[in-house]
Amino acid sequence: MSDLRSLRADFPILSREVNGHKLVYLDSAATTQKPVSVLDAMDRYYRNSNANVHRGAHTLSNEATEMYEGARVKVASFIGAQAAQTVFTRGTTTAINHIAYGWGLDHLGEGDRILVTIAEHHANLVPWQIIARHTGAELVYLELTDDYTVDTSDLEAVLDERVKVVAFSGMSNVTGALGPIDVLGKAARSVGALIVLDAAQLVPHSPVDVTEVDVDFMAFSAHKMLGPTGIGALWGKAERLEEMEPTEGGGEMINMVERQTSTWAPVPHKFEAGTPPIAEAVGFAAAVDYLTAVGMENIALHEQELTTYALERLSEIPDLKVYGPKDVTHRGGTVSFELADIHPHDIATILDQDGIAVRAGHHCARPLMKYLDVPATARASFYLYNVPEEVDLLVDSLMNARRIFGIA
Amino acid sequence: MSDLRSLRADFPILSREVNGHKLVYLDSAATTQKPVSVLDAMDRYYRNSNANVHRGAHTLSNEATEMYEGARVKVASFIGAQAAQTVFTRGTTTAINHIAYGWGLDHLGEGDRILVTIAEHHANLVPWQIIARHTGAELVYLELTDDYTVDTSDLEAVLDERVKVVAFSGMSNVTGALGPIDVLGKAARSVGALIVLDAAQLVPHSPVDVTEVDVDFMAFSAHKMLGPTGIGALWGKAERLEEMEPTEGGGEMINMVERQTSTWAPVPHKFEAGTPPIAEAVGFAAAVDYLTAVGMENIALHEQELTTYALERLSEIPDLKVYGPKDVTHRGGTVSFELADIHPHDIATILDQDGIAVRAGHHCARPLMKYLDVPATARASFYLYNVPEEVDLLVDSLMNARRIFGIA
Amino acid sequence: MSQLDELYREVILDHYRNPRKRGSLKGPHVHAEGNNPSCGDEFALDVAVEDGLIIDAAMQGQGCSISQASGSMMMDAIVGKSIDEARDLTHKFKVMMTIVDGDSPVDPERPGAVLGDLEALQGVRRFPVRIKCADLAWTTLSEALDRATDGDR
Amino acid sequence: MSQLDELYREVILDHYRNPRKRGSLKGPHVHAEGNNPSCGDEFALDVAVEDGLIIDAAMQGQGCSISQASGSMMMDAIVGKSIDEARDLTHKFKVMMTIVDGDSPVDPERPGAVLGDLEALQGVRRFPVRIKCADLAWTTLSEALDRATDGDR
Ligand SMILES: Cc1ncc(COP(=O)(O)O)c(C=O)c1O
Ligand SMILES: Cc1ncc(COP(=O)(O)O)c(C=O)c1O
Repeated sequence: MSDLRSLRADFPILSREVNGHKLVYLDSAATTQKPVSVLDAMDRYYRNSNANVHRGAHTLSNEATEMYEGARVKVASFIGAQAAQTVFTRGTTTAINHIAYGWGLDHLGEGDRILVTIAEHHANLVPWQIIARHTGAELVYLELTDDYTVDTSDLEAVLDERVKVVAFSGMSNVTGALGPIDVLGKAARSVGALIVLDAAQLVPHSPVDVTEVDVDFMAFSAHKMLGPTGIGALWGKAERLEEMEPTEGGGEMINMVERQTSTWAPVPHKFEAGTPPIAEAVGFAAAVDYLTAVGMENIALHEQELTTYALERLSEIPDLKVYGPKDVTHRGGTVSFELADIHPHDIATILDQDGIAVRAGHHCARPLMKYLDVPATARASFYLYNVPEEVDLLVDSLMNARRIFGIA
Repeated sequence: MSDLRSLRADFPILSREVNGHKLVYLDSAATTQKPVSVLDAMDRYYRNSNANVHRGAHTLSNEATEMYEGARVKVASFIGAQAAQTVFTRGTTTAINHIAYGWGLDHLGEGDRILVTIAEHHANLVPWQIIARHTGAELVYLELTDDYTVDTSDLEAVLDERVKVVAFSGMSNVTGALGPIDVLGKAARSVGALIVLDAAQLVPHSPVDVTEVDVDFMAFSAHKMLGPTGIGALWGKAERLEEMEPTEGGGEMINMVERQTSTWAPVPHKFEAGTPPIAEAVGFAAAVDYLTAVGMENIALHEQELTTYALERLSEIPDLKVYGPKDVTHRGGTVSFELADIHPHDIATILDQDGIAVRAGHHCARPLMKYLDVPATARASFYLYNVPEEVDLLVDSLMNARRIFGIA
Repeated sequence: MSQLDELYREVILDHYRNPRKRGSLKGPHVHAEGNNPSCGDEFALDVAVEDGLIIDAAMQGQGCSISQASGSMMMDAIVGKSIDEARDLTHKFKVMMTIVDGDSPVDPERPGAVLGDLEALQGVRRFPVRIKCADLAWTTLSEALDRATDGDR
Repeated sequence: MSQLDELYREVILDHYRNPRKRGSLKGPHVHAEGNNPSCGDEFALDVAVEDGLIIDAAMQGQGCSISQASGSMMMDAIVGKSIDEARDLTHKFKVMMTIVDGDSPVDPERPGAVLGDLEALQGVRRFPVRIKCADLAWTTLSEALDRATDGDR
């Protein structure tokens, strides 16, 4: 098994105890832990260079601006993009709202369709619902195959000129299934639709290059890839960003302000009104440095091996059902499951007593829960700092849950 | 002079050197420096309790949620408010955009008027311009008296039932003038208009209690009050927040999500889509703890004394003109000026060589620059960590600027 | 007993697996719904009230053992009680769960005397995030009772 | 000489205070505008072109000593030059200011030989945030020249 074990020392939280046990953190799909290098980068920024950006002729302001814009270059090149097409946002949610409001409001109308999948996170559904309500467009859903991947077999049936946007996630935060980027991309292009990729769970876990995937917009969050809260990125094709309206007005995003009207700064600043998350950008850059040093290929391999092991071990537990692809080449390291009649919330409580952090709930994907006909699922999700022993502890604790619920 | 001098030791950046001189940081109106306690609070959060909030049944997630919601209670009570009416936003700019889009789009129409002042920051102008364009409303401006305070003498002339919003800042980030909260508040109430207070420069510098000022909405930023970047707050009256639409869709802000439509969570979560700035909230709370411990009354007094001294010393420099009230009871510690024919940008460069950080430019207030008929101003702004010797250094450096520009 | 065994007592698992009065009412009744969006628990109930007396009740919804057991025990406890008694019980329950302040209604000398089976839910207090699970049914009940007495005010 | 005295040379302050060719052109000309929103510098110019030759130019706008002096010196330098020569000069200037890559056009043996007075702006390179001030006039000029030759393409 590819061994990233030594990296664990870089994550201070991993040595903390929870309920008398060493923390087993299996909730990285919700948010990831941070290496010391990310925390130090932000701390150093605040202790040495903190100032507002873009506005000043003094040394600190210049340093802060260079660090902020330097972070943009780093985050951009991490996804093979140009800095000029990379916008810092508060996170994936804000990025997708930018697209929906900034592009969708002006380009969608009565009878238009937004094609999504039933596996989308609320962040990639609710903004489209709001825009649909404003414009008279409607959402059309693709559902899932028996193996929990997006079912594109009846794509023909829903694909026509009315489809103006195809919005889907690169990896489901519930099933772990990878999104059919190629198939949906080609389909979208064939009817001239815009392609929006929710990459919140994709970019953190595998190499992504925007010059290799054919999408118009891509969104992701720093906090899901070792970076701080409060920042994420929106990447878009130059033409798309040009035709998009800003969704916030204020300082820094303007070119000229008159009493009644204003003109906008060039992309990307057009979309960054007000004081941006500066320290957060610095932390974000440190996170992509860390990931780059480890190597995204290595991370992907590590997670694939760990997931293979986890699926194998979980299959030993009676009455346990995994909601996600069995084929590890179709999925990432996020494993949702149910265990007998034990409610996921109860599972999470029992595991937590052993120091194991998993999530229980609808994972901001209620339409998927309804589709799967489950009230909720329990979810274990892995990242580069997880090791096979933690899978073993998870399995032991699940067996204990069976005992507590009196299941033989 | 009230002595907060010993607090300087809490701000690591103040011992750094810039161009061979000890840093003299006079740019707190742009962003403030951070005490160790704020940096430590965020670091501790990331090292011990980092998790996503509201979503989990595990210990870390519970700790993170309590810290995040606990931060809301602290920030709320800092302004005399209830947590339930206090929304975390990315900053003042985002907060005002929330109001403009979330309230304004639905409540403004053709012929309606938005009353602002010529001294507003772009953050309190551009969002209203955008909403005006969408709704057919228009902006109406109040101008300034000879002493640079808002001229309310011809308020009668512009005040009628067409005025639906009165939006103004509690303290100008250019002139330092305090906003006429009472006068404009009463005027707004007399025609049933909504009152929006841009408190980005007010809340950091003096005690503010929302039960004592009669406004509907108030916005401010953490980074201008010793807190981190990436977070700010929107406070609103309960009824106003209820009638406001969310401006971002996503996780956490929903009650129920169906395929085509959704319903929203109660305020304040309705306005907090997606993963919020969690560590930033923790840092924000530590900042208000720090400010509370020092005492806002003491801070206000300290700044008033320092400003009195600064205005006195600056008046000794020939050809120096201050753009702001002479009466220190009408102003805060932000001092804009011009010096002979030396462009503000050149002043900032010359001062920076002496380690003195001031800002030069239009300070995101271009309509004001045009009104004052200046291309830009230089601006020195004070906070609790500044001391009179720094004013002396500023004066010396300005004298040097005269020499360099060959002014006798 | 471990904290977990304390939480998942026999009687709680029994109510979870065999909830009392699941279904809906046919005759005249009021209906109320509640949910915890963060964990996905959903709860709904029908309450039939006659002359200030709860003559029947039925619950629907889905959720964790705590929310279901709490709802099921509540069903058992309220049918036959007056609205005022049900409100008093709700208050006592919330005090026991430390959701509202007050003197503990539980008498350590006479376990079960005041709140009956419901006292088995005390173990939840050690798991603060689960308290809202136990509370869901009761908050929904309060809404239903408010609705039932709306005409009276 | 201190870095500051190096930056604010006599000749720069002279151009700042007595800008050459301020105003606007009456006859046929192209016009272009540029600004640096972050510092408030605004620059605009008129350029009269005849047969590929810049026969006259005038500048408007306001800004710091560096942006104004750079514009004023540029005015002096371009009038009488062909469009190609002006473009070449722009390139050389941007190389000198390290805005674009290239071999330094400045000959230390013969100061002023290539770029004349403009070489006085070299001191700006030590002040990276000010480079965009020096550049504003030239970027605006490029736009004007593109416009002037638009018909040719
Ligand atoms: C008066 C005023 N309003 C609004 C803002 C915008 O604040 P932020 O950039 O933190 O969103 C500022 C600060 O730049 C300000 O000084
Ligand atoms: C697939 C997916 N999309 C979007 C989001 C929203 O990201 P954020 O909460 O950082 O805005 C998440 C994470 O919660 C996610 O997993």
